[in-house]
Amino acid sequence: MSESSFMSSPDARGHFGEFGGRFVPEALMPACLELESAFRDAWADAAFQHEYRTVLKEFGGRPTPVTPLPRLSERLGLELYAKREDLAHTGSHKINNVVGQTLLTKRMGKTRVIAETGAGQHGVATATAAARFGLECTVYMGEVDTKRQVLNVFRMELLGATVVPVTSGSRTLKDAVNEAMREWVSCVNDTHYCLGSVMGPHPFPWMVRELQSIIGIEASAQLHDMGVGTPDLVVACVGGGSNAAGVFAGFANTSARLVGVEAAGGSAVGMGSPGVLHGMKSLLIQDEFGQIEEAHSISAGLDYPGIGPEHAFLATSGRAEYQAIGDDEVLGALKVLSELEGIIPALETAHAVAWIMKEAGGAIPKGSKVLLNLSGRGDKDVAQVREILRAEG
Amino acid sequence: MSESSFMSSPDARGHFGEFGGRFVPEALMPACLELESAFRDAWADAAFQHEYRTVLKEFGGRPTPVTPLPRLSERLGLELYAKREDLAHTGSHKINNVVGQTLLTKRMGKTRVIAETGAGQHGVATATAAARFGLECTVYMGEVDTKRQVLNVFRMELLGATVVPVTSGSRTLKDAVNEAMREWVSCVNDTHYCLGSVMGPHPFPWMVRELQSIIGIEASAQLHDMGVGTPDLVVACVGGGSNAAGVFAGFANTSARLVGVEAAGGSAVGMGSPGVLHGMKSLLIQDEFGQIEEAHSISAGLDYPGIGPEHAFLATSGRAEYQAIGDDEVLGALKVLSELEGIIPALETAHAVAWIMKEAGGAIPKGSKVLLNLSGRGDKDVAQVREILRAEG
Amino acid sequence: MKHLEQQLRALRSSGRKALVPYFVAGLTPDWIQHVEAAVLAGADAVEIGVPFSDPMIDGVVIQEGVLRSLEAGTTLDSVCKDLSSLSTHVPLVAMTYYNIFFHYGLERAAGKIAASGLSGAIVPDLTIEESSDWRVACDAHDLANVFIVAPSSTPDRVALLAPASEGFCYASARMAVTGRAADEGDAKRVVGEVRAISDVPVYVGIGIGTPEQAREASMVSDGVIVGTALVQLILDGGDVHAIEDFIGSFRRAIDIAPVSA
Amino acid sequence: MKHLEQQLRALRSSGRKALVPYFVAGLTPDWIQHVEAAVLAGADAVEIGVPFSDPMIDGVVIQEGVLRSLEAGTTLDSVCKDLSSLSTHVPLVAMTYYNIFFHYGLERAAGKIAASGLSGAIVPDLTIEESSDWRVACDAHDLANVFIVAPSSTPDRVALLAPASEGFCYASARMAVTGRAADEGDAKRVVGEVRAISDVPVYVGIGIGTPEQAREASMVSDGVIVGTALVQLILDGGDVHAIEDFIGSFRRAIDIAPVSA
Ligand SMILES: Cc1ncc(COP(=O)(O)O)c(C=O)c1O
Ligand SMILES: Cc1ncc(COP(=O)(O)O)c(C=O)c1O
Repeated sequence: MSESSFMSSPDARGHFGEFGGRFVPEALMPACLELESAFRDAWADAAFQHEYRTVLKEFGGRPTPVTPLPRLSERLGLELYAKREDLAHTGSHKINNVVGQTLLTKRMGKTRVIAETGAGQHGVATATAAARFGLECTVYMGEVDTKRQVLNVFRMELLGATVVPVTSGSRTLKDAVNEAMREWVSCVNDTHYCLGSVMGPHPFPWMVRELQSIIGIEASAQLHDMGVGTPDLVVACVGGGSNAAGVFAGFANTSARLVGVEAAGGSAVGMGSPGVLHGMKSLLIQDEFGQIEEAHSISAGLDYPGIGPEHAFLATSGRAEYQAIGDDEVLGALKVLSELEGIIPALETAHAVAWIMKEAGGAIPKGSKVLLNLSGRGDKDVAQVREILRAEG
Repeated sequence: MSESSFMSSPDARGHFGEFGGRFVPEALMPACLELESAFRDAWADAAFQHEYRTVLKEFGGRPTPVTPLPRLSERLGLELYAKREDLAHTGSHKINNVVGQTLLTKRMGKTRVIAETGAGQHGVATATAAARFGLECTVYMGEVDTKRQVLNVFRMELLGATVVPVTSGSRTLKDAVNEAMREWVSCVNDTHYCLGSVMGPHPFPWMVRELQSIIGIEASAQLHDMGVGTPDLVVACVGGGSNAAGVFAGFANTSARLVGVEAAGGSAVGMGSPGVLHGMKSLLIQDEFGQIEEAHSISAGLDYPGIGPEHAFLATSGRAEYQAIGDDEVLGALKVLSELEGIIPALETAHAVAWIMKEAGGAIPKGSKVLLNLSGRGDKDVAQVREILRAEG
Repeated sequence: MKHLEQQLRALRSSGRKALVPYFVAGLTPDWIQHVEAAVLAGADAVEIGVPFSDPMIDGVVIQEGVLRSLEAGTTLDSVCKDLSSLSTHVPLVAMTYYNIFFHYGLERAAGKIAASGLSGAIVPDLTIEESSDWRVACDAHDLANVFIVAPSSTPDRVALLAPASEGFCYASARMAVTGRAADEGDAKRVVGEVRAISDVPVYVGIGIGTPEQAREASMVSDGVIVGTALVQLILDGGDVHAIEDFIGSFRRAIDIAPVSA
Repeated sequence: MKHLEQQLRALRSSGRKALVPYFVAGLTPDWIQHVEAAVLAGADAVEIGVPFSDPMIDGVVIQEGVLRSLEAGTTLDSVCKDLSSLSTHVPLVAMTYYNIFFHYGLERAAGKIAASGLSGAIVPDLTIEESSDWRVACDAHDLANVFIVAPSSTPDRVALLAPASEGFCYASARMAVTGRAADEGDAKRVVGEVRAISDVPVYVGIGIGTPEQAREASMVSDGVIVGTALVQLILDGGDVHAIEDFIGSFRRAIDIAPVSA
């Protein structure tokens, strides 16, 4: 990969610098190769591109707007804009990815998708796209999460999906990925594994980034139309890193500073080291023996001990920075955005808001033009936030 | 009003045929008159129109798409399209109205809004727009509803609004309107009453319809762009009637049949008679003595014993038809739309879906082009639906 | 000029300030005795509130009274029937929301209440703009239609309302729904605005809860309307004696007021 | 040719089918005795599973074993230390996920396990495409790197994997993670594809849970790998005697198999 052109394609084996690649059981290699070639083919096919964009427009609600945030801007002394993925169908950027992958599933002649989910956002999105295209759908979800997110389980069921509680390991997202991979081995013929972020074996990190890059491509054009031009800073929260990759993709080759905000308890860049998990080489939170540690975050969507390999590359190459925000800073940011701008963000997104609030006038010079990727809406989180605030009295 | 041009302006005193007008305490008359002239003025002002449209675009997520519904179409033998108000900010068409009214509030130099709410959708929307424009906001909500809709109360509070539980009468929506009117009397100088549907005294029914007509105007243009042309049928659910009025407005002077679907337990057209309530003359559900009866519906948003006066006029003049759907038909429709199209509709909206499902091939001839106004998303309802389905076993 | 107005003008000419209590009809089985007690204690006219399910301009106390009365089965017909047992020399004025009359049929309702001895009506949610049909019905039965003027009424509205109000003109003391209030409100200004345009008697209502408040309001007007405080007394179980005492105290308070302000 | 492969080719030449049990290292404090018991009962080589937190290709039984071992504090170092007390004539092959070696340092890990008496390694999530660094490290320490061929492997992949696999080639009997299975799977086809390309010994694993299954698999291959059923036995509290009995029953079953299929 040429260092002067960030976020172009990875190498032939899916490497972003030293990260990425494919670390999967041989049983899955043919499926990964098939998927790679199917995606390469589809992505270069104008008809597929047209269908993908048409579905995202007519069904997914794209383009999502860029919203100026005048009141928060005034408070912080910045010029803030938000790319509104919260307004996309199902309430987050996740739909961009699943629409692409379900269309690809059909193109490959497969009739079923499986997916992992943490809080349920990617699961709901996958179930949604599967319903829309008449595919069978099974979602693996840590048993702990199925109990925490009863309503999202029910939403998936309403959408016709089967939700399988995963009882291995920590019974959370990490284990749901393991289980989905295991399951994929036994049904790879007719089933596509619809991975939810820019992670996993090649071609997933690249494919999901490409499917999410519509965020950044739209935002860049919208900011130009609004007369804002290139922002000084683009900020996104990072779980696996798909929304961040999507928005960064529109600005990687501009002068914009790119900042990904991780949860402090799941900060793979800040606390992690190189390792191999879930089919990829990347930065991971692991103990001194290479055992993967559980991530901990108030937001289920950032509760992942790794980060997509391209982010690991962007971090080590210096093109993007990654910052961490603790649980205690998140609720305040959620409240401020709600009260000042009338947008209740997802807890994940609130990490990015919190970092902007914290660094305004510091690491972010006064007057900077900042694009926040507002990755999702907070409706899914209000019950949890309410409980926390009540407990705090 | 000329019968050949439906859904133009009401007469000078706000009458749609024999319905509408102003039936309010004298104390509120000056405010109604001020509001009427302020709206008339603003609506004719290109700068206001521009701001209203810009906010709806950048903040509200407009235009919402028109989504073809291929799988449900196939099942029903129809050609179905959905106007996706569920994708608008806060999850329903309510945002169109509140953006307009809060902009008007500022234009009138007022600093505060009050609103009534049933399930909380209009309350959340009002709190949202108030936050966005830095207005104080108080929302009146029947005490029964505050208990049923704890999370919506919390959402409003997160947005900085004060929610006042109303303990008079049946402690539901009807009483919340009474209470908001009472409250308005005492703060009318600095406070605008942001009514949530095409009801109340003139200019509200007309103003809210105008603010919602963007739905129909967009949909008509979108259907033409998609090559569909004028639909044979336009269907919307009806509580007060704002989403129906909004979509009908785009088709009132075409050949399209217009159908509003009420909840059977709140069917003001089917079961009501002319009467005066909440500032308007319209069709109301009342007993033999003129006492207003409580409406009953599985969906809080249709739980209103009246209907907007313009709908009463459209019904009696024959330009639109109004049909009723019982609670028992609603859940099935919600499930079908979820499973076949990947869209979980609001319970309100599911009434319109249910009627289409019921009449496909009957009152709706096979092959008809049908536009469904998908007024809101079902996220707010999934807890309730889950409880009902569990109770049914 | 309607009969009611002739009576109330005569009252004013006599130098006496009008004391007009408000009752929720049907609130208790003996509500007719309550009315009689009030008259005995010095009421000059009585407002007969016909309960409506959605009393938009009433505060919590009257709402409660209305609700109880409705639960007891009160209807416009039952009120009229009850009134047939009332014999009194003071005028009675109906007070209810428009839907009660509209639903009954305007002409029919006007005839019915007139036949039951009522000589006027206050319909707080009937704006002058929407009132023509009702006023035709009133005219046919010599019913006086009372309009309310509010502190927010603009000069052009006062100029519409004051001349159109029959019997008396209801000057709302404040921007509030019925209920108690601590301050004096805008009574003086509102009354003044009405008087500048019309010589119809002007009574002050809304928030008159104590004899002292009544005295002050009567000093700037031709009479006072006492609602919430009285309904509260009855809700609290006050009997005819309590009502007599209550009305008596108001009577005394306004009688010692200087003749005019 | 690596030493492991020389040994296993010699075993094949002797006409004996290889029986290769899999142990989760550190699962019990006496796991080394378990290994010794298996060897005593007729194991020809032993897979030493070094536990990893995220055993992506393992079924519930081995997951459970791995988890217990990790909770007991097992590490690559502790495994190697334990192995120093094991004296056996049969070859030992490490089986773990790539991150364990990668995190330890590939060269350092290869040196460490070789020094602990292991002569081969199976890394199920290390694809041949990503394996070059690891194979360099293996070469430096005469460690045989075993590749797995799956039922889904395409001819071109078999052509890559079979020649590259050292010691033996692991033929996955089915498209599944480790665990018990009812059917015979694709063992015969997969083994045939490998044999068409390479004469490295081919062992069948994945789903070999009973002596009967082992017998059938051994009839079409050069040996069998028995994992889940054995781990289950140990999880259930099986002691050295039980392990001897278990391995003995597999030994007998494959020994009566016809010499070749
Ligand atoms: C709203 C939202 N934002 C962000 C994330 C984190 O995922 P990613 O980093 O892949 O964007 C999630 C995951 O569920 C999410 O729901
Ligand atoms: C989604 C949705 N649809 C419809 C309605 C009914 O209101 P209206 O008839 O004014 O559109 C509501 C009211 O809350 C609603 O939330």
